[in-house]
Amino acid sequence: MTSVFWTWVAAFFTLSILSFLYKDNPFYKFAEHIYVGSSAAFYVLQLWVFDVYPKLVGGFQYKVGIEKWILIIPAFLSVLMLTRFIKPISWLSRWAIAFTVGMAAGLGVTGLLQGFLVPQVKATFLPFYVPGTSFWNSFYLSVNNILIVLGTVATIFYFYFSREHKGALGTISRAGITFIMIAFGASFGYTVMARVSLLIGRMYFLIHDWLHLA
Amino acid sequence: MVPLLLSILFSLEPVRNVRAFDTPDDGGGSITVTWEIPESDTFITRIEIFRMEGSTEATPELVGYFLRPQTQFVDNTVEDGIPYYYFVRIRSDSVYVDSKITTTPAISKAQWFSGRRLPALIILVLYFGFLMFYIFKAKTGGSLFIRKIAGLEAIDEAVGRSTEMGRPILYILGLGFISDIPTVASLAILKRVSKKAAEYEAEVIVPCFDPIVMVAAQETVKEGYLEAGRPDLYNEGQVFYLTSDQFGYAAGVDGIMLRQRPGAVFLQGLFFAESLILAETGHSIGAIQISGTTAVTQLPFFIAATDYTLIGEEMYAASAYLSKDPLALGTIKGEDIAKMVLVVLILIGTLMETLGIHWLSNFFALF
Amino acid sequence: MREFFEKLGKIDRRIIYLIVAIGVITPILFKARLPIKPLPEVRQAFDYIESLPESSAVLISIDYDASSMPELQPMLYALLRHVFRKNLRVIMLGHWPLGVPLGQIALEDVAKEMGKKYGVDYCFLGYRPGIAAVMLNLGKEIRSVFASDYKYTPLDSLPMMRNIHNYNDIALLIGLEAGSVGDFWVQFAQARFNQKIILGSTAVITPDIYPYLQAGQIVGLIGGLRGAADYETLVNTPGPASIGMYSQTVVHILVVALIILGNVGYFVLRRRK
Amino acid sequence: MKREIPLAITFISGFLLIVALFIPHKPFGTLQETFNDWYIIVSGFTMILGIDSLLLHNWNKVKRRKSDWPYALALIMSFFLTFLWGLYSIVYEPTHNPFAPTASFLKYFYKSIFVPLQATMFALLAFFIASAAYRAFRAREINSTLLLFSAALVMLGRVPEGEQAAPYVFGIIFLLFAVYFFIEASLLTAGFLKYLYIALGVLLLAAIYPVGKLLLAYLPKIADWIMNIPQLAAKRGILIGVALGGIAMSLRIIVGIERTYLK
Repeated sequence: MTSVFWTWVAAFFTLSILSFLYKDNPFYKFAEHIYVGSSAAFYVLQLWVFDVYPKLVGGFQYKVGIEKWILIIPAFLSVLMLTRFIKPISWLSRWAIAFTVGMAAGLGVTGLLQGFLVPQVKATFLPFYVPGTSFWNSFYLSVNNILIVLGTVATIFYFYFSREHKGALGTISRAGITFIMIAFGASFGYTVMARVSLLIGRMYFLIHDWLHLA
Repeated sequence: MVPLLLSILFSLEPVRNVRAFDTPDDGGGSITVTWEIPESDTFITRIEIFRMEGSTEATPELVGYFLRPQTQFVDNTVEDGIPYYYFVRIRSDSVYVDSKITTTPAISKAQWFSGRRLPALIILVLYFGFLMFYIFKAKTGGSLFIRKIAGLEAIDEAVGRSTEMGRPILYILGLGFISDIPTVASLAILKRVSKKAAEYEAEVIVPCFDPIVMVAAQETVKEGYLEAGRPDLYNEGQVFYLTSDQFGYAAGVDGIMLRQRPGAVFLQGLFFAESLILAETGHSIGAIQISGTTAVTQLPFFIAATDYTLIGEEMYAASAYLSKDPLALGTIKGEDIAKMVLVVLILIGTLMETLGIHWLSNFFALF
Repeated sequence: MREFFEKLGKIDRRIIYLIVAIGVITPILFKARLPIKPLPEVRQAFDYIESLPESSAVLISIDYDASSMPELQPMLYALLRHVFRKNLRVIMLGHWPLGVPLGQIALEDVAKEMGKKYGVDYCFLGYRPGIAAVMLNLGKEIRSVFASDYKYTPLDSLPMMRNIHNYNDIALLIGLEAGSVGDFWVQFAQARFNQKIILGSTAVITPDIYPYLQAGQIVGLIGGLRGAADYETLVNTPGPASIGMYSQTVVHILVVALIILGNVGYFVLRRRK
Repeated sequence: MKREIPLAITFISGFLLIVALFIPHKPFGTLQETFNDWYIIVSGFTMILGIDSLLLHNWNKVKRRKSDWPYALALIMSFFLTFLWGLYSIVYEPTHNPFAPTASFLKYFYKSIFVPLQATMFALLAFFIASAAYRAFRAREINSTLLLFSAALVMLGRVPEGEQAAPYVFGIIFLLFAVYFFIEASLLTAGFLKYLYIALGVLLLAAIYPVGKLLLAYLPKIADWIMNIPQLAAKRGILIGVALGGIAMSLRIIVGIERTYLK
């Protein structure tokens, strides 16, 4: 019995969200507000159970020496953040923001350097001639490599900012935008399947689990 | 006697060249052990690594094992400064043979510089050099050209049109945390938008996904209003937190779009699958939409559903472009020079690969 | 006539939504099915499970959550049906805490359907934090991370677990992946312990997993809803995925058709200007 | 002071993280993790500000009886009910964890309310992707035509039996283009452009059969090729730009050129 009740609850919320496609209506409004409110609470609980409790409370309990006492810094920064509740000293929260923004900058440099710049450049070092199983196979593989290198270079030039895109730069940056457009089309088409899968999942729930039609 | 006999039967030879040494480029507490497996050993079912602390006389302790042929083991259970000796045992079911014990002690210690990352350091120093050079050059005068970026030109127009229609402006910072650079870049654009809005006395609504981003956005909008000379118009309720659930946030923002009917919608920052939900709803209410993200997978959806899109790096160039700050523009020039260098590097690299010289690509692989 | 073409250029979005909805629902309602030719990597996975001797232990890891459910849940059902039909034993755990219960639902469902007994034919361990740590400890002694199952029953009280201690006692590991946990499985369980692995993945991350298949590091790969449909076909238990495949093809063709219609309208309109 | 201290904090924390990349020795080797832990702690406490903001925002709507205020009240109530339910699971249930598989919080709230809401919101994308494609994919000029073609090829190349449908779909597209070119040509006076259009139209008609054959035989391979060659090249170019721009942006933040929340 309870499982039937909860299936109906799930079906109600599914239909309420879908009704949004027609137009805004009380059902969608209700579902939306419930969703925002309950998910906010959900993430508060999740943050506490999986992050703050083990990292701060657990840290103070199990860590020793400097590793334990250094946790005073984030605790202090947290207090600074909460000074926003007290108007006259709320500017102190900027210190905490400053730390997080500094982290963004530091992680930005290290992450982009290690994760993107060097690997992507390295991956573009492709030979223009690839020996294959036959002449045409070799031709195909070689042309592919040449296309990747040229496409990458042309796309980089599209992002050249400090000069007007005229003349040679104009030509190559236009080639770049052509590559970008083909890529966007392909990437769009590639995603359709995954998105339709999600809808199939929901429809299957309604038809199979709720209405028992199929 | 029996094991010995069997070992002859299976011709189980001990592994050779067992070496143990401090793991390079690490923070200590680690020793790497390597060895070679003789080709005749085809019956190995298990490899065991034994360690002796202090001297070769100490009792051996099993520190690790493999169920398939491997030639390297990293022992992360050692303490710095203590000499260790190792030997490797290979087994074929119940039969086993031990290798010789390592002769030189392995002592773990932490390094002060990661040699592995030298190429990264060189690249970073060179790039920072370019950037700093152009910053100083900008300081000593000389104007810098920057090509037109349509999406940024449209910002003032969008704010103006929205004000004319008597509608608010909706600014969406995406799902990024403040530790993501695209979010910080988006805040720079938000500052410009809120300054313009304050000049026109229009309302800016900023629903947030992350509480720290919310706090930073509140400060940014306040600063924008202050720069426009209208701090009186700012009210903290304009910038508020919704929820940290991806689709809960999308549902909430959709609701705001439908009910407050903004005339201009900005989608700037880090976006994931919700990008199209937001952009399509924004389109359905007839708002002018200016989007921008560095998330390559979401760019096609923004291109399809919004009026203007800042593609990748254009978003980072936005703050320099909008503020016309010569120092910031200097870094844009530095970026462009770095691009030229990279293109030349890529062409040299491909040429070398074509000729079968792998030196450059190995250098880049050092990470 | 001209008006008609112009309308083609600006069909109301609600009509498009309706077309998509009909395209998805009709095949589901009529249980329409396309003849599916399973991809070789999916057949490889199927054949491997077929080859396992009766009552071998299979470890299934739930590394996804609700948002990837439509793709991975049908896969899990098909795999469980196959595994139980072969009288293999299932141990389930997971690395995405919020997805683990979804795995449990499927496990209980299929077990009930096939008349399997908890503790004898299958057991559910749940979630423990620390991805690499859990995987490495499974190589030594499963009890060092999971002293008990999700109901706090000690593992030794479960008949099927008595002789299972580490990867040596597990014939196959099946990881259902929506993120990077699959990389960890390959890195730790396969590279270090030579564990045989089959990965099932969402369409989005499948391209990242292909190299493992090519390198022979995994013995099978089931990618996206398509892979799930293939597996359902192989196991001969048509479910949401095979039914969904029809909807997929219909919707893809509908979208392309809509694009064509839009362009016809657009060109007629442009001609007039 | 109000400005210098935050700038100094940003500089120090950013600079330390960069330096730490090259120093494995303690405490630098683990600095990134340490900072991440700190960040999580700070963000946990900032959540209090977030929740305060959310509840206050909606409570004001209720208090002032703004339109839709009952929904705002529902939001506030759903927040507290969910929160209390979770607390109940923490305090009274044997696992003391609302996210344990046996917790009632997870069994009922998560499975029957949260998941359907999340999954349905996500599923809306199937509709939006169709409407966006219909509206935006117009063959305005050469680049948008290429975008359209690559999208259509990849879309059909990814589904079973897609290669069966593709020859017809592309046949119709080619036919339409040919008709378009002929109409254009008929409206032009004799000249180079007129003959060019006619030639293009004829070419397209002639291409229908061979292209159809090609698609029937190779469509999934063609779709893969588009993904692996041109798509990859452009993606890589964009990513290199993003990396350069992001590093430059980070440097601007560290040296204090970029200060969004400060004057």
